[in-house]
Amino acid sequence: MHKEILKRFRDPELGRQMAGRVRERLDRLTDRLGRRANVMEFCGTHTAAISRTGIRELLKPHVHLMSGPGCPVCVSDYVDIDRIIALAGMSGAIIATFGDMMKVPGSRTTLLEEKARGADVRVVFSSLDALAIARENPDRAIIFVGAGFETTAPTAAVTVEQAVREGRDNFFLYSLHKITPPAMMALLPDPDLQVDGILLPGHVSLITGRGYWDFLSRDLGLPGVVAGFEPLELLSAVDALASLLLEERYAVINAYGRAVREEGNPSALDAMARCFDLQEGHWRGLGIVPASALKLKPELAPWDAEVRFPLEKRSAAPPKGCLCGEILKGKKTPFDCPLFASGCEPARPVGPCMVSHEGTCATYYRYERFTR
Amino acid sequence: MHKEILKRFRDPELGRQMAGRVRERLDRLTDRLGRRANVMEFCGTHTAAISRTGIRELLKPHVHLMSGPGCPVCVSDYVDIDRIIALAGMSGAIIATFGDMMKVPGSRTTLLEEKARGADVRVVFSSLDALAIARENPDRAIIFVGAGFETTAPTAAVTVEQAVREGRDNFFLYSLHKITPPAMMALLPDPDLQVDGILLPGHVSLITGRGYWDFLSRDLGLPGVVAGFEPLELLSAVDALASLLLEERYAVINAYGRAVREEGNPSALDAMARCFDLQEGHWRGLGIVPASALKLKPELAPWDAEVRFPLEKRSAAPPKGCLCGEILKGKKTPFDCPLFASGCEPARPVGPCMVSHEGTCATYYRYERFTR
Amino acid sequence: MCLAAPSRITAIQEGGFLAEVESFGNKRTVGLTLVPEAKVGDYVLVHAGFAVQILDEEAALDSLKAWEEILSAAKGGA
Amino acid sequence: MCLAAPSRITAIQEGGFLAEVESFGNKRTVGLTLVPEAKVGDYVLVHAGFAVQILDEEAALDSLKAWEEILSAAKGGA
Amino acid sequence: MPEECILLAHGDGGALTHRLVQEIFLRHFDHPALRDLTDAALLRLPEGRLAMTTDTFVVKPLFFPGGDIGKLAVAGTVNDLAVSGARPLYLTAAFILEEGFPLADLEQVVASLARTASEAGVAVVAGDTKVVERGCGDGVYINTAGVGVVAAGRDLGYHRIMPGDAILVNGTVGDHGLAILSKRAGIEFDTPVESDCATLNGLTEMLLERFPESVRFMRDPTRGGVATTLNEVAQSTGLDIILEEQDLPVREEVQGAAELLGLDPLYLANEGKVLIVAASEAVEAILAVLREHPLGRNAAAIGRVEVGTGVGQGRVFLRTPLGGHRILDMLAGDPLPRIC
Amino acid sequence: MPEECILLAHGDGGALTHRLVQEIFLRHFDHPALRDLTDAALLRLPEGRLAMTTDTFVVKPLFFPGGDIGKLAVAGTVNDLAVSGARPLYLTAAFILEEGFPLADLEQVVASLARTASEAGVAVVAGDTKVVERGCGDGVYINTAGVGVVAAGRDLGYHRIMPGDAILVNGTVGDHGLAILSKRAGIEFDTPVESDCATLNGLTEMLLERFPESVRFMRDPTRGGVATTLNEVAQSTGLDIILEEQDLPVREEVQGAAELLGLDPLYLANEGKVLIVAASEAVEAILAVLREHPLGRNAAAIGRVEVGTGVGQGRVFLRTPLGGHRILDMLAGDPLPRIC
Ligand code: SF4
Ligand code: SF4
Ligand SMILES: [Mg+2]
Ligand SMILES: [Mg+2]
Ligand SMILES: [Mg+2]
Ligand SMILES: [Mg+2]
Ligand SMILES: [Mg+2]
Ligand SMILES: [Mg+2]
Ligand SMILES: [Mg+2]
Ligand SMILES: [Mg+2]
Ligand SMILES: [Mg+2]
Ligand SMILES: [Mg+2]
Repeated sequence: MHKEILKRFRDPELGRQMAGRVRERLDRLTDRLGRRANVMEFCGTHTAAISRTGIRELLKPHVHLMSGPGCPVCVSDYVDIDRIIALAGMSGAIIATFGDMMKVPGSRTTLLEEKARGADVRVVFSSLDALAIARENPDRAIIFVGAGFETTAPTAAVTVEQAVREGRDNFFLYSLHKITPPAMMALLPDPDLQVDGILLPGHVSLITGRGYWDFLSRDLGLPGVVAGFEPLELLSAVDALASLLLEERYAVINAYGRAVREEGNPSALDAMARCFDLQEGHWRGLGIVPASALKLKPELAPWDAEVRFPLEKRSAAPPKGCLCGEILKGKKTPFDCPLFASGCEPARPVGPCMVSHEGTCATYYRYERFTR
Repeated sequence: MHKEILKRFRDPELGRQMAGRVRERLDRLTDRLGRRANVMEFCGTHTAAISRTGIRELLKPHVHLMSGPGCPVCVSDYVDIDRIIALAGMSGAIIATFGDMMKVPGSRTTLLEEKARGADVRVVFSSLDALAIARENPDRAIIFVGAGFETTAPTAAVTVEQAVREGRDNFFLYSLHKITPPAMMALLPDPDLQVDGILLPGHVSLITGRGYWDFLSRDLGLPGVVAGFEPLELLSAVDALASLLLEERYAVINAYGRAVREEGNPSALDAMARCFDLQEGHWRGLGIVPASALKLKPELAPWDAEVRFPLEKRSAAPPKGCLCGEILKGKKTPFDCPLFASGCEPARPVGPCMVSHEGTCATYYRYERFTR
Repeated sequence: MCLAAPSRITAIQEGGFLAEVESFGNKRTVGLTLVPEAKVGDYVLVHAGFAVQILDEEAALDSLKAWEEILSAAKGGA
Repeated sequence: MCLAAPSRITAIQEGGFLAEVESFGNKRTVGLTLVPEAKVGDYVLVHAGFAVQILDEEAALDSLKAWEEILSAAKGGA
Repeated sequence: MPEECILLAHGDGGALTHRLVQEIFLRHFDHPALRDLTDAALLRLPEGRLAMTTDTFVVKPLFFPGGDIGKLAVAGTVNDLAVSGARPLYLTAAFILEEGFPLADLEQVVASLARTASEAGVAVVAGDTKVVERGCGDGVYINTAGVGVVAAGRDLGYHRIMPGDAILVNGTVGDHGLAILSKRAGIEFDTPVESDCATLNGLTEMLLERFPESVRFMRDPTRGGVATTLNEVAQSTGLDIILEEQDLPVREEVQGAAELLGLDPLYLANEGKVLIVAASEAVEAILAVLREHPLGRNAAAIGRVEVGTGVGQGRVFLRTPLGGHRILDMLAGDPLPRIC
Repeated sequence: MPEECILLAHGDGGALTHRLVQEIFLRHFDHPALRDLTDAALLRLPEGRLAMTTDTFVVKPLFFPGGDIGKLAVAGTVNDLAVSGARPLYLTAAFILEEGFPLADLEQVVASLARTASEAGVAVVAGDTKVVERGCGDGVYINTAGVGVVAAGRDLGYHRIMPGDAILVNGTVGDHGLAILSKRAGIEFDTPVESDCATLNGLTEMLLERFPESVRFMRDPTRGGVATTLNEVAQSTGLDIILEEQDLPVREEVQGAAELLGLDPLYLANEGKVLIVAASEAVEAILAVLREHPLGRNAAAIGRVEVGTGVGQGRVFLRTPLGGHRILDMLAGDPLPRIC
């Protein structure tokens, strides 16, 4: 059933018609603004989907689709990566994390290289897998490095709760989880950016609900559209955003109705509220953003890797020449970086934006490095 | 210097002359006895050297050189092997032992097979190597399986003393060490054997001294000659034994003067006395022999694997058809065993005598299976 | 990273902690704690080993209908 | 198992616990605890990683001389 | 009695090695060149140029839906010869066994290897066995080297690829990679997808006989998938390649599972696929012939060759259903399991 | 910056694999057949029968006195071809790299392999690289397969061995095995002994040209040593072989070390030795020629072939200096290190 729906959402004929309509509407908007509209996709998965489907290229003359800081791997700070690498060196420790985290450069090396040199670092697809490793290795410390925004944080939360229920004392969460609105608030008012509207992250919104984003219109006067990921969903979201802008209606609307509810997922929101406190967070590129990082509550300290294995926080400089910071802010594109595709590439990334499948540099490298 | 001496000891011309003299003397003895003399080499290293140099074949018409129970691997009991294999299965344990022990069949399997299936079993050339493994793996229990007679037991003793000095609490000795005289006393009076004289183990005698063997002439009325291992030493020892028998002088003499002293090695004897008590020992083939096994003294119990990891002693039957017991007693030769070279071979031994390089069955298999 | 794929719940394990889901013939086990209200037959989005939301087919069909109407209107209008 | 090979002591380590020995150009380290009286230049028999006895060259040469005498006597006598 | 397994002594060249060779290897391989266990096989070759290739197989798991490492070890090498235009004739097979590997599993692998070789009409003429300590291997690794003969006059190669040529493939892409992935520790999912592992020499020989002129070049898109293989072609020729995303044959189950895992089927390995560069005017005829072969039922034309920017600069683009273009790059460091 | 090492991605067939191949392998191997990185090398062969062989090298340590795994990987395969009477021509080289293996070590191994091949006059024409997880390999394993051509009329083989023939060897035995053993973890001793690792094709070619009739058979006594190799000859021919212990060339240092460890040099591996079965009347002439060759200075006649008891029943005996006989059996399960 859903199979058929997905097929329609990918229908090339419908897509080409929709693209035509969007282009026409965007051109009206360009006329109105006297320049192409600046639309930021906050979410890395959107960045990747827009490139992969060719939509960025198709719409380029009509709208500037800017990529935002919405890749949780990319915004992880050197300081945290260095600390996790240090934990990987502890005798008996097993680091479990998502594949993308493996290649994120710390100040000297990556988890991938440390693994090659003998550290026990395992790629998992779920925090549940990390918990299973902890069950199988009761004598070893399993540190799950959780990264991700509101979509992923609840999965880590319920896994920690499961560890508590099982009385599992060798499972620890190193939480790099972050929430998105503070970063938006830190970023969007920047006058250099001139963002006209936002494509809002569809999968974050699954959890948070549409209403979560009302601060955009309320506090910043910006329109936003919660977007899905299929070609037609992406195009219709851009279309909706263009309509809002043409109508000068700076509201937040939901164009991903099959998945996103007004109120989000209350169970998931509850789990986050039960397990996490908000603290200031280190965002690569954005620096310290207040109340943006999800850290385990004090009562969960026995399962908190940062509490259990305290390490000095040494600051480290980002690699010379890397523009990740500016790119995460949407102020520069990868093409502005002198290292892009010449010294920095997915196989040997310099900055984190070249690491994740959804990193802006990696996406542009993979899909848009050359044009035809 | 010693190099030149060794060369002379192996000189083929001198050897052939000596062999001629020995044969002549043995023939006189045969005349006297009305049959070939029965001379038992107690020591497995002698068994191997006599076969390897071709001396057994050369002297066969003139003397019956019988192989005794003098291979410490061969006389290790199933019960002990099974227990060591059980210890190998303990989580985190490392078994360290001499190469020959690896293939000794327990009642179901060997250390070698258990290693292939994942047990951590390491071949060492010295108890010192096992202690080094213990130093490198402070979190794991290293069980050194010591096997050997008076030559080897002192090396295990001083290693345990070194572990005590270092305060090393993860090093344990599983002592299969045994002393030789009780086995001789249990074996030689057997009227089936008709032993006329003994070639005494040269390397045991390094430690014990010649005087150690006086009980043979005193209690059993048997002559003995402490023999070395080079061709000329072996031949001259047989020659000396023939002379004693011809002269009806049932004394114990030393024909390995370059290595064996009257009093042996007092430092080594002291070390044994400090560390070991004599207990009854399980000898494969001979059964239980009182006061023949060297076990750590009660004050060294923390380093005694048998005390530290107590296991039930289950008895197990020897493999069907294996004549090891009779062969160890010198009553049968490997050629009497229906499994010899047909079902039992060094690559897949059935009984322990086929395991050790010095095991009687292995030696005969290797060097004397066919004759030319 | 924030990938989420639609799958159909084919079985819910005792306790409701885990469910078996199926997607184009591929089956796997996912955590169900975050959508306790889900039942066998529901389509869910799966992220990082957990079902994170139940899909609303009606809403999906509504979207499709809306697009088709818009586009045919546009064509008609063109 | 009860193999013992002759080697020459080339150096004794501090404390006298270990010694370096040499045999036909091959060098290794062995325990010296069991022959505390051994000194550099001595030939020792090495067993299971320990020097277990000092070799007596004079006795060796005596043996050789004795054999040679016996054999030449036998020859002379034959 | 505990299950019999590989001991270190099976690899020392002595009695146990000989027994292993006799009881397992020679029972399944019976070429006269092997029976004597000499140092090298002596063989007669037909006329033509010699083709020679090698591959080591380290796939994990050893047994997977649609095949096993033994079948793969033959298919991989036979296919490398076949896509080079050669008739594969002789293989060598060299095993690295890990201490503790069950003899029963070894026998199963060897039997599969022998069966696949015999079905493909190639003979295993030389072999080798090594045993490594536990923890220095992973059950069994197999190297096969193969030789074949390229008939006189046959000429395939980069130099024959021209702008305007079409790119064809003999069936669905990504099946092998996905089947392996589904068995990877830490991912494990149930999938109806089976590896496409197969020997292609029958199919390629037929193609080359029927279309000696129109077939310009062939290559099997194994590790790195179609995307990586086509990038190699583009870089070596300096030509660009444009694939039509809509025309790519991808099983629905493969597409679905790839999306679950965030992967692209174009980067998944194939072990029974060949990419064919052919003159565009022959495309329909070739497709018709391919589709009659059991290994070509889902054959499709998937793209074309265009003028590019010179050797080392050739690029591969994908035209999306919406009409946009994007780069199709080489695989770059994904944490994938061992697929061949 | 930490030392660069092998990552799993070096084996995924993508960008890092390509870089590794370009920067390390192709820098050292430059046969035209390799440069294109096609699926198979296409080669021209001279007249004669094709000889084909394979061996995998898993030696530990990788670098040992007198050689390294790269040199060994060429010598082992070249020698198997050479002793078969073939002129070795082409090699394939396939690497299994363990995650974490230092790139600098890899380059050293590859350079040594390339150098040895070029000195032996053989070309590496095809290759493969796989990367396995840490703990599933041991630094690097190398498989080489080789082909050569046996000139028309040349005929070596078991069938040519006759009672009365002499057994010769081109130098001291046991050197390689002992050199490796001395570096084995847990044994480690200092020894002046170096591996004899060398390519023998120059020497064998010379012998076969000078003594086309008298040389009946050759074999390289590698794993399992002289004893095991001669047992294979005895069993395959059904003839007995009698060695003279006194005539065996064994370095004093090897003999001494073997005694320390309770081993017999006749079971230790050699990697630059050939056992030659030759007509007895030619022994002196052959020895004279051998001793003029740098790899034959210590050549010796060590035994003879005698009538035996039939195929599968042939035996090897050793006559001791005292005049006694003893069996010289195959190696049987000694706990030896990986020597090749
Ligand atoms: S291309 Fe690389 S170096 Fe440049 S901004 Fe992106 S990640 Fe940083
Ligand atoms: S040949 Fe084997 S079965 Fe027979 S007595 Fe000897 S060890 Fe036992
Ligand atoms: Mg060979
Ligand atoms: Mg290949
Ligand atoms: Mg291949
Ligand atoms: Mg081989
Ligand atoms: Mg393993
Ligand atoms: Mg290929
Ligand atoms: Mg070979
Ligand atoms: Mg070889
Ligand atoms: Mg390959
Ligand atoms: Mg290793």
